[in-house]
Amino acid sequence: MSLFLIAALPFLGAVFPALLIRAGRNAAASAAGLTTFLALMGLLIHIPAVMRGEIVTARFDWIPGLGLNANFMLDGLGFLFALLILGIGLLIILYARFYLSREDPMGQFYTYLLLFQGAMVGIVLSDNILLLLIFWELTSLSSFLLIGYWKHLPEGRQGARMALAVTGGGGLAMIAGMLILGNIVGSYDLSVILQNKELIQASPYYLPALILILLGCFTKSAQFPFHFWLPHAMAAPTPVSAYLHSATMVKAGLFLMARMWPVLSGTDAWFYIVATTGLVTMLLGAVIAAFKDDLKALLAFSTVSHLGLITMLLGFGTKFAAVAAVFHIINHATFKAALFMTAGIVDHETGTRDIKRLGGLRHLMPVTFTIGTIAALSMAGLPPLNGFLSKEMMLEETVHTTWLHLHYLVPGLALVAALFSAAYSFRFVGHVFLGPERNDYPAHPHDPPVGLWIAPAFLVVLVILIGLNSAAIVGPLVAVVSSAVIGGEKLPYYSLKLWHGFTPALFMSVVATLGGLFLLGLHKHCERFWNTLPRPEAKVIFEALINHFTQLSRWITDELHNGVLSRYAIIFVAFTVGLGYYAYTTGTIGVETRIPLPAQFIPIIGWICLVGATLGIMWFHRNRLLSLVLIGVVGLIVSVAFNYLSAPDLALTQISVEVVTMILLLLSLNFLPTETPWDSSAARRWRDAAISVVAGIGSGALIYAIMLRDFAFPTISDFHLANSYKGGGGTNVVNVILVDFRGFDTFGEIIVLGIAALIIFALTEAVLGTNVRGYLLNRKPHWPQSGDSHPLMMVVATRVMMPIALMVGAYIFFRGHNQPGGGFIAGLIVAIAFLMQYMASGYTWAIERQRFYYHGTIGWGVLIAAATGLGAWFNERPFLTSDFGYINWPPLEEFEWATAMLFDTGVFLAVLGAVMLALDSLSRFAWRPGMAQEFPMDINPLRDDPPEQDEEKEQA
Amino acid sequence: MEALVASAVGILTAAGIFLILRRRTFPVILGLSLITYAVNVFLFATGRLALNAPAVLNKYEEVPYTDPLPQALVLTAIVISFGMTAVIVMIALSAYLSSKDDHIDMSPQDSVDAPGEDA
Amino acid sequence: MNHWIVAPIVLPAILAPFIIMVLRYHLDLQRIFSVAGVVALLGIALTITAQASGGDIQVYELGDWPAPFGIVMVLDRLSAMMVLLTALLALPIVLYAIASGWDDRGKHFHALFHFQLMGVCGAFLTGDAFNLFVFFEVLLIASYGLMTHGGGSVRLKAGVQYVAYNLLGSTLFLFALGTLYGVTGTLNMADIALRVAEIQAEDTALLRVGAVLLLLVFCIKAAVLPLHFWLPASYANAPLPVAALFAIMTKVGAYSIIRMYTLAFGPEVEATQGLAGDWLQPAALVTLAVGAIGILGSQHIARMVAFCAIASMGTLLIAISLFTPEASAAALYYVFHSTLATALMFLVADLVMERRGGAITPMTPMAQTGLISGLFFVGAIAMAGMPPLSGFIGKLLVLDAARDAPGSSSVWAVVLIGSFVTIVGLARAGSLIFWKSHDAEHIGSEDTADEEATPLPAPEPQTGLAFTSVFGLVAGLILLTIFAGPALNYTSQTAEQLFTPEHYISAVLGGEE
Amino acid sequence: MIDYAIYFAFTCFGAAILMCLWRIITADGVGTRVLALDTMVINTIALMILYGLDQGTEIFFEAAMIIAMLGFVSTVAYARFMLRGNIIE
Amino acid sequence: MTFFFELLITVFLIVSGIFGFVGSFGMIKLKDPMSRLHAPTKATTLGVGGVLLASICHSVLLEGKLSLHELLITLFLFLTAPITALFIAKWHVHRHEKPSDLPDAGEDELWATHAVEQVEDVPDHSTN
Amino acid sequence: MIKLLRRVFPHPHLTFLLTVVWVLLANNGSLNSLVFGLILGIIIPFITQPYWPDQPKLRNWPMIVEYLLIVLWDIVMANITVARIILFKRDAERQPNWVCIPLELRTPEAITVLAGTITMTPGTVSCDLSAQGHNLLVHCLDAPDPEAVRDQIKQRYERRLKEIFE
Ligand code: NA
Ligand code: NA
Repeated sequence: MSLFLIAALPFLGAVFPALLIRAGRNAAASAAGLTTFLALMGLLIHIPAVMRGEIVTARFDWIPGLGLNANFMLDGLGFLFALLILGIGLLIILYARFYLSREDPMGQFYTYLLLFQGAMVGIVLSDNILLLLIFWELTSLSSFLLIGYWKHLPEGRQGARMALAVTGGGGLAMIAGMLILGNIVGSYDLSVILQNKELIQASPYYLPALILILLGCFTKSAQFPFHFWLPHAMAAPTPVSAYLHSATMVKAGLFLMARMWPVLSGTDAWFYIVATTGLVTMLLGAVIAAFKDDLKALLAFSTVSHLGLITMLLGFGTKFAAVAAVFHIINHATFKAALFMTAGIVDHETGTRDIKRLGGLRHLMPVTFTIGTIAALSMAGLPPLNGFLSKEMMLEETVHTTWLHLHYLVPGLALVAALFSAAYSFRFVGHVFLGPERNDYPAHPHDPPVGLWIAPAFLVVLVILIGLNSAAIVGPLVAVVSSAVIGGEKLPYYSLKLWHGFTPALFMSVVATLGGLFLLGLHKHCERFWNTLPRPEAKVIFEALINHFTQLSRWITDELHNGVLSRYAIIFVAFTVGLGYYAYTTGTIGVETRIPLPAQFIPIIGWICLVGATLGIMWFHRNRLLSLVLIGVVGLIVSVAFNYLSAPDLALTQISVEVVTMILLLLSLNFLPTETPWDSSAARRWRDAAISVVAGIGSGALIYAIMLRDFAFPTISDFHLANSYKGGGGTNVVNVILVDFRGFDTFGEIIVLGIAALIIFALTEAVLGTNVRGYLLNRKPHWPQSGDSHPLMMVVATRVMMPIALMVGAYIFFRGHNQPGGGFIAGLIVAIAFLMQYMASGYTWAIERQRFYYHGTIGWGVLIAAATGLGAWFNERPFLTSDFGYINWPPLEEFEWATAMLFDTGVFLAVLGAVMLALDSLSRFAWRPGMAQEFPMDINPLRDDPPEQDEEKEQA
Repeated sequence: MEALVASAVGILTAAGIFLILRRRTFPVILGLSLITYAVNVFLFATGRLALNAPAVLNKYEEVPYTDPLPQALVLTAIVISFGMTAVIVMIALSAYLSSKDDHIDMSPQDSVDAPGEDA
Repeated sequence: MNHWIVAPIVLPAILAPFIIMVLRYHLDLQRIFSVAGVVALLGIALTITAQASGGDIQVYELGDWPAPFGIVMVLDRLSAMMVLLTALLALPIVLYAIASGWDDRGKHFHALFHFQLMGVCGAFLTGDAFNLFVFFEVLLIASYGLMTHGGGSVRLKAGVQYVAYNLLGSTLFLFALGTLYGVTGTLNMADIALRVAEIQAEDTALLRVGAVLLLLVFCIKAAVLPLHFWLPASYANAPLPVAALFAIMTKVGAYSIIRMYTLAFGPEVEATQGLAGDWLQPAALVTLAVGAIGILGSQHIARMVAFCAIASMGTLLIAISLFTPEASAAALYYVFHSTLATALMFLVADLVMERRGGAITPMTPMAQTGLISGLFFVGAIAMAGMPPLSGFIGKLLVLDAARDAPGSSSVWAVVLIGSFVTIVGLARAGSLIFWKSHDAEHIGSEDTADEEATPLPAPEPQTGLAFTSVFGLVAGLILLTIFAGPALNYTSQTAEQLFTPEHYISAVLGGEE
Repeated sequence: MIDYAIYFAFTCFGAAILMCLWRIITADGVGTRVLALDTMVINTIALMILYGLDQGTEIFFEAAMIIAMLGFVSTVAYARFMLRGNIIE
Repeated sequence: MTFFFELLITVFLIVSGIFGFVGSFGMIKLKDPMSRLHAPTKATTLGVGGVLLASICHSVLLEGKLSLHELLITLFLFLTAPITALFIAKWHVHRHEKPSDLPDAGEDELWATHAVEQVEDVPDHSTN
Repeated sequence: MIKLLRRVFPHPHLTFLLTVVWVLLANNGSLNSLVFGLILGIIIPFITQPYWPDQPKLRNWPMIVEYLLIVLWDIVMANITVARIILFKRDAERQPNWVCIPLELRTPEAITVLAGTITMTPGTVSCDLSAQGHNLLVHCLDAPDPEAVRDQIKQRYERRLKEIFE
């Protein structure tokens, strides 16, 4: 079966349980089991090849650009782990089917489990380290889900988050390490990397790469000081603990160290980091385990200890040690999984995992007792069980190991560790099964159904068989795996026999065993002593750390984004000015090439007014109405200045925009406070003033420098001047640019205006829909109102002014193409004309006589403009291509037509509609019932006492 | 002349920014309109200054023309900024009416669940 | 000439007014036409992408005026790709907005939506600097409307800040354009590039000022520190489907940086040396850091997702700031990922908030927890750049591209630590919102900082359409992962095209150099 | 001769405008300020026509006309605001 | 002949200048707000009017082309100035004059500005 | 026939005024501008018609001319007197004064013209109407004798306006 399929099957399988769970728990379980079984079979098919030492591969180019390819390979090492993962996985699936209770969502469980399984298989089969990284992080994620499976248990959630943080974090470090490794070698393919030991170990980046990768491994394999997450992961359902935290995931780190062994090991750095860490972990795990009362906690720390053992062996860097490591991996997997299941059974049957509440179960649960005992003794390292063999090899190797020229350090500590490991193994048997039977078990214990104990039983059988005749059963496997680990080099001499004669290792074993028994005897006293020792609770520290970091980042975030716009703006301005200055000073400024124009009398007057008004605004800005008046002055001066500087179109636009803006602001000011209170300190104001002045100097200096220099290249507007009449049919170049050369800008511009009006309308609707409406109806005016809100004179004047204003608007519109003016200005003028009417006779009176609807006007404006543009498509021209010509109707003189005028009509309508809709919406805020008046003016003597001849006129 | 224009731009910018740094919506809006004047004049002035040379073609005689392009750009800019001013005025007004408070600052906690309130 | 190029702009420009005028009172018709419009846009986008993928650059001269005198739209791989992304994003979001009923909580949602699309597409397609400004304004003002859609006091307050800050930005844009025009005398991007390359060495100061101001404008849009302050409050308080759409707005800034600083102010142009390189990368690193910290420090899901957006922009800009072809290729791949992922997270956040409010505190379970938590998990994986989704590939690409760059170690450190913090933060939020809810009655000892919050009344269960649209985004991410090879291939070609600007210039100016 | 007269008029209206500015800034009530603004507008119109006369150009006419036509709208708006608060009712 | 035309124009200009100046000067000099209101009418009438006449004469008499559009400005000013004045006056009446200060309004009893039922507890003019 | 004319020219005077305005705007007497102005002069009143419900009939055109001339003359004279007051008279000596002018005019247009005239002649500003519009409140810059002012206004202006409008 293709490796792709083997790796993919679990993922495919992950889909079924979720779907099939409706079909019942058995369906889900069997679906999961079946896919796993298939994958396992697919793996076993490759046995012959693997045993021949061949490497099965499958390659697929996924992201060649990155060097991340779906390349898989299967060698001895990969085979062993895949076997463990799939084999034990199968057992776990079976076990979990009976273990999980009715309330637990089993579909989810199997989905997560298979996801995890797939990820693990992916890790061990990857021939591409980037691909391996993907699976690596996937295991972190899926284990996060599995540990947190029992969502209702706080420990579950914490454990899950801790595991994710530690292992995921380690994974991130490993990403860096792998990338470095890949860059040293120039390829991310393992098979290539494994060929480049010299290159890698010679590289200056070897050490960082090593450390980063080991971080990944140590966190994953719960090596000191990252061992603390594993016990808390035990909050997961026992099948998960058995699977992830003894058999597979925690071995991923070991796998990777073994995988990388050929290229990374053999250096001092490797030895001192890996071996030391392993040694410490082994010792620490063993000691802690000996004093744990929770069965699963005991097993967890024993697992930590054994992982340390294997790590240490790999760390030694000798081939023999590597073989021992491989052998122990196999053995540990068998007895530890069995033990976990036993613990699960005990928990399941007695309702407790607390050793203090157990004991004397051997008669009640003989089967479980047998299984548990054998497995435990194997863990203790007693012959003739498989645990004994690999422990012997370990001890043997330690004897030949010197640590900083200390000959007795490593073996000594290893012996202590072995002693403690014997102790807790015996305790597992003695305090759970042996001893007097009790009558206070939470439940009535008895052996479980066969479905629960068959899996561990099978494993225990393995334990025994391997112990008795390892050479026959696992010999070839060990050989092929070991040679894979040591990089296909010649295997060292080793024998998997039980009896090697009286070696130091044998004496050490004996000492360890007896010492273990002795310790168990003194357990009470030791425990009392142990409890007096200060023990840092890793979980508490970790949680506190995370919480403090969370608090810190909350503080940073809220301090940084404290919602004070003025501070945001200051940072913005300061940053801009700073960078602008930097850019300026790092460049070179050319000489002035233009003679400034003389400053005449009138401009100086205007300048004084402008400056005076501006400073006035800064000074009086608290008086909002006054600052509006002053803004009016500024606007006036600016528009006149435009006119003075040969920009009549701008002047016209500025003036009309001015008026509308003013009305807009006054309309809103009617509802806002008319005074701005003092709410910033003098110091603040000075700081603001300073930064503002700097920015002002910046902008002024910039434009001054520009104005005194010529364009570095001829400007494109020469073309516009030259072609405005020929090509655009207009003599007002500005207008031709607006409606023709750059008509697309104008198109966007009217859309902006239209959107603005829409927003204002929408907001009005939204706000008036809320309780604001009531507030508006009851609010008092800022100050007493005068009588006569629609004075007679104003009304009459408007009656004359409005038609004239419309006339002027039309005039400005029609001449726009050739003279200053155009659709935009015309639109504003016409809008203001209607506005006059609003102000004179009131909103309601005027709106009743309104003959056009604003939304429609805007829409038509944009559509007409667009249609003008699209028209060009029909004679194979691009969007917005204009055309013009001349009409000659005697006796009239000829006059021009231009599609640009049509476009300008669109502009006109859009502007008119937008302005009206905006002001109209704002006016609606002031609406209150009874405001609708039937007469255009409040006072009309003609109406009150009409002279006779006017009677009928009044009626009409 | 150039000095007058440049200094005017500078002063308008300064005043505008000063007002934008106030803590109520209305002065900020005033500041925005001031700085809008500033940038419009700035943009206009990048066409360099010229007197009595409007870019209206004269069919009869050869006369100098000012650079029309910046004028067109400024026209567009004026229109757009008018729309923008209208919108911010409206939003500020709505915000004031909805919360009876015209501070422009908001506390980080303002965001908590506020979006839920309208539906 | 090829009218397809301008179609992505003209279509919404006509559809939106039509909706306003004709369908103003018929929400159902509005929805139908709106969706149809987006689908059509998607079709157009696919067409032009197909045309552009060949590698030849097409130019559309509006008003039949030759560049640089008129305005041109330019279709190259980059612009096509961005338009496609816009359309791809718009479809699920508009569907979600309809399904969740958000479009009915205020007036003119669909019109504004299409105007926004018009602005975005225009910004991507235009070849004229000032026209770029105009489209920026179009998309901005549309965003103002969408952001305040539905009203609500806090949202409006945030809206004021958002608008005010961006108006400052627009002003700066004009200062920049004015300076550039005042020096070079042109507005056409290609022409600017041509002239910048030829400018005399002794007169570069003003040009540099213009260039850097322009860069700053784009950095505002791209939410680069310290110009990002507009983002958190406004995204967190906007209607979340709208915030999802805004995922593309920050990309407009990123796009503009890539465009202008490869075309005109590229790495090898003497006149503008060191304007982007010197500070953009540190700023991007800080952006990522602040984003990650914000994710961990947020107490509200919407705000947290807003910081996700900032963090992803940080990552993106790190890649951009390297200004090498492979880095840009990575960046462009990441653009796709981060846009879809951010949108996904915002939609999930909306699903959550509609049911139990946004506070990241335990509450009693809400409707459809399982499904939503699953989606959150997927989105979180994508956001944190965890495998197997495209985020991880994007992250690898960025790290890989940064390897021989100066300061690569800091880049790696920040990116990796950043994702670590992100993972922790998202895991924390997720377990509090989805898991903790199972025992809200007996809150455990952990997270003492989180005070209990009262659950909102569970709303009517969402229509399938809402979830369908969210799944659409998930599917997008998955496809982006599976077809990472082809995608990266395309972006690499795009980057290649970007770093040989001669073709662009000659295509626009008719090979007159 | 005309030139001197024009310069004389320039001076007068220039001074007038400055006085208006002075009034706007120093006046005690908004009413007077609005009045001063209005007067300033009128003087400005005069100045624009004058300048057009001086330079012999027409480009000031439209602006002057529009100012004359619309200038009063904002003045009325201010006054209505002071009188009624609501300028469109 | 031209001399007389030029003289005429000059006179117009000088007159306009003087009245334009006096108009604004009045605003500085006169103390009470109501009196200040009288000032701008001069600037409006003879001030601007003089300039416009000068401009018209200049184009008609000297350049010999019929250009009367300055009349429009006059028209607009004459249409609008009274309205401006009225409103500002109303404002003064509203703010500074009590009905008792004003002459009796005959059978109508009140002047329009005062003819309004006062809303209670409205803050008095807070600003200015 | 009359009805038809009314239909076409809802505001004959206005149409005339607008045409003139257009010609002035175009600033040339060409046929084009005349025709165009006329067209607009006919169209625009249609739009604005509803805003000007009941327009007065104007009678007695010679009187209108006479009135205009008188007003112009008064403006010039008043300007001079007021200029003298502002420049040379000390505030103490000046006697500002309110004057109430009882109106015989009823037509709003007529009242407006009267008030406008009063305002545009320096020295007097029309400030307010009485509650039912039967009196006009006028402020005088310097009026030792209010009655004189009132009589002058009624004699010179109101009488003529009454003949013109009513
Ligand atoms: Na124009
Ligand atoms: Na008067």
